[in-house]
Amino acid sequence: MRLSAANLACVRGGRDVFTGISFSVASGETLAITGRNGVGKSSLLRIVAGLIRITAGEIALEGGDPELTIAEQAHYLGHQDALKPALSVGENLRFWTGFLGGKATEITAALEAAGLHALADLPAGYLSAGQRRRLSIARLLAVRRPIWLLDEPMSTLDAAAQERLTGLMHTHLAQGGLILSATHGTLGIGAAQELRLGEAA
Amino acid sequence: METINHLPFIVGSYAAALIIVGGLVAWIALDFRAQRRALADLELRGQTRRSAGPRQQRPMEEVKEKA
Amino acid sequence: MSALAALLVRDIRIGVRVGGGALMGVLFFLVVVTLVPFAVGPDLALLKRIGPAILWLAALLASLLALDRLFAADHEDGSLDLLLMSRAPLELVVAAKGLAHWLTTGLPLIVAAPLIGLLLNLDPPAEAALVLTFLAGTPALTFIGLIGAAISVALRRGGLLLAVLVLPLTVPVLIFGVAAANAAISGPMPFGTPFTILCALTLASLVIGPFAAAAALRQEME
Amino acid sequence: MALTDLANPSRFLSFANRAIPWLGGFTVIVLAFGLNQAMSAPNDYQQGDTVKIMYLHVPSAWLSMLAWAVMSVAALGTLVWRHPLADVAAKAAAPIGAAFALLCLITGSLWGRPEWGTYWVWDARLTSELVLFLLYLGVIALWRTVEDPARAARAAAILTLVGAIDLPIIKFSVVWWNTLHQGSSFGLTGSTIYPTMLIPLLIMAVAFTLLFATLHLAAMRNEILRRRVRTQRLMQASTAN
Repeated sequence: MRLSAANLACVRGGRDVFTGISFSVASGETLAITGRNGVGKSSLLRIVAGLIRITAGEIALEGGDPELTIAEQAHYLGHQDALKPALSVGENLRFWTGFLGGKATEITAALEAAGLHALADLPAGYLSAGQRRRLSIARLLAVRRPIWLLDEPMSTLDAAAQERLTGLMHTHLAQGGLILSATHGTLGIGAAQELRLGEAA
Repeated sequence: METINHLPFIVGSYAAALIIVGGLVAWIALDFRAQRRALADLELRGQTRRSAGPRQQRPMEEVKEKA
Repeated sequence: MSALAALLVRDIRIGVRVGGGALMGVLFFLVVVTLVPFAVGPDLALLKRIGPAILWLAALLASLLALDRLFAADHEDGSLDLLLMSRAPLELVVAAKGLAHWLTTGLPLIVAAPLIGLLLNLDPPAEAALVLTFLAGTPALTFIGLIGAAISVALRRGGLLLAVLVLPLTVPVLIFGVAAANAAISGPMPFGTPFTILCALTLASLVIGPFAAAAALRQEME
Repeated sequence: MALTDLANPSRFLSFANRAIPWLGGFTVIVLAFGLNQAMSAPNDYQQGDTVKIMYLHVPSAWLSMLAWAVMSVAALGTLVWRHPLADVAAKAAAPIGAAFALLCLITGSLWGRPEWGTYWVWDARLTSELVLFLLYLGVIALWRTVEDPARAARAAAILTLVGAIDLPIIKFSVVWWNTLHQGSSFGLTGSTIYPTMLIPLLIMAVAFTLLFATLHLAAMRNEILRRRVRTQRLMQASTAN
């Protein structure tokens, strides 16, 4: 599987955020998107996720399911956690697993991997920011999708949870997945391509 | 003749009182049971959590070994 | 299909949990209806005559009340992004949310309507006719409201804008809902004519609402 | 046990655990006696045997006002002393008050039907009871909307006190509005109450007050337990890392 983009441009509110961006990521590879605030790291991920229309250029996926769009084969982990405080931790994950077409049997394992198994019956509103983030990440584990689009995945996570996420990302890559991640710091993944936005391309 | 006419309303009133007061009592009793069960459940969990404290660390250690 | 069922169950759950708005609509409905006699006077004959109109107006306002959070809440917590990326068609996703909203706010109104009708001195045939028109007409209110909720999703004063946008669109539903209820009570028109038109309006809105709302959501995300 | 000891939730719980069975039993006895007296009381010569409904209607009306009074005192406790037990008392009283206001409305309309020929008349007394019922529903809705009980308590306390001030004004306005529209105004208890009816009525009022005390105590106990569950869960979330 190979996800590639050629000459992407993004115009938001009449302003050119970026132009002429190209990249190519294959199964087992990671693309780290870096750059100052406001250079369009999030916008680039949202373009790939189909949440922003492409102004110019194109994105193509080779080796994916031809019946599905790229967005339908991707997980998007944005700044918000997409959780409902009134529902329990388990109910939140069960909903997204059901909605995204995963198997209900994966839920327990996903909660365990996120370290939230003991909290399954608590309302999600009781969780700390880091715990909410981990619950959001558990969604990526409960439902298999080859493409992970992660927007600052390490933010709000403590050192232990960051390490755990790095491990999960390694597993995903080993299973033939690919990752696009916007990041400020390092992802802790050895061989990552870096796409630096905001500098002369 | 008036007496027979009024009876349904009197019975209705007392039935309404029975339903509303009975409903209140049932709601309070069920709520009491639910809260007590939730507390007992939490206590049980609290004990297992304390004894399983070290086990929770394990997944992170595995990750460390891999990395 | 199971994706839509999961969404339906989730939205209903959120509606009836603590902090959910399911019963707020009924309460609003009750308060509005109670206020009318204070304004027009306790003349039972008059109240009986304008009863269906009062109940319909109150139901219209009550079913719009909770709509502004329908997409806005999902937009604020990021759920909407994932709903937009769904493998299920967005139109059906929107329709599932609309159905959940109607089940948690529209249906309680229909259950409460006969009780509140008693306050306005409506007799059993009038109550039955009213419930029937509510059953046929309130889905239209919700599904027309979907459009406004989708258009105002990311706006700060979304709730007010929603009401201003949607209320004019609901005029036909109000006309034929009240006409059908009145026809059943006092004539001279047969009940069937306005009621059939009301049903047609609802069916049309069940189709137009999700399509327009989905289009609005897609535009909003640009 | 001193009254101040009850301010401690744990002591209050053990007090409630011991008191509820006794209070409940006593309530049942007085209620049975009151019902017996009410049934054997003579009928009113004007209203016939529908006057039997009075033995439910009037005590319900009394309780619906008593519950608001309890909530108002508790509201002062919440706002002035910031005492959690006052929050609990206020929250527990609201559904009970609402239930008795509803019972008052239902019995009132069932009583009115033979008198007026319709279930509902915008009679001053019934109408102010309806407004009171709506206020109760508003308070309950407020408690249900705010997740944090301490914040909900302060908001509900303010609403309760405003309601307590506004209730007499509402009552006055409704009576004025009602007399303005002469013609549809009927009195429910127009005839004077004879001692033969007054004594059963008083016994029923005492029985209902006891019923309120029992239910309120039990509902407060539930609320304290609910808060314990909540704090323990919050602790669980914060220690689980």
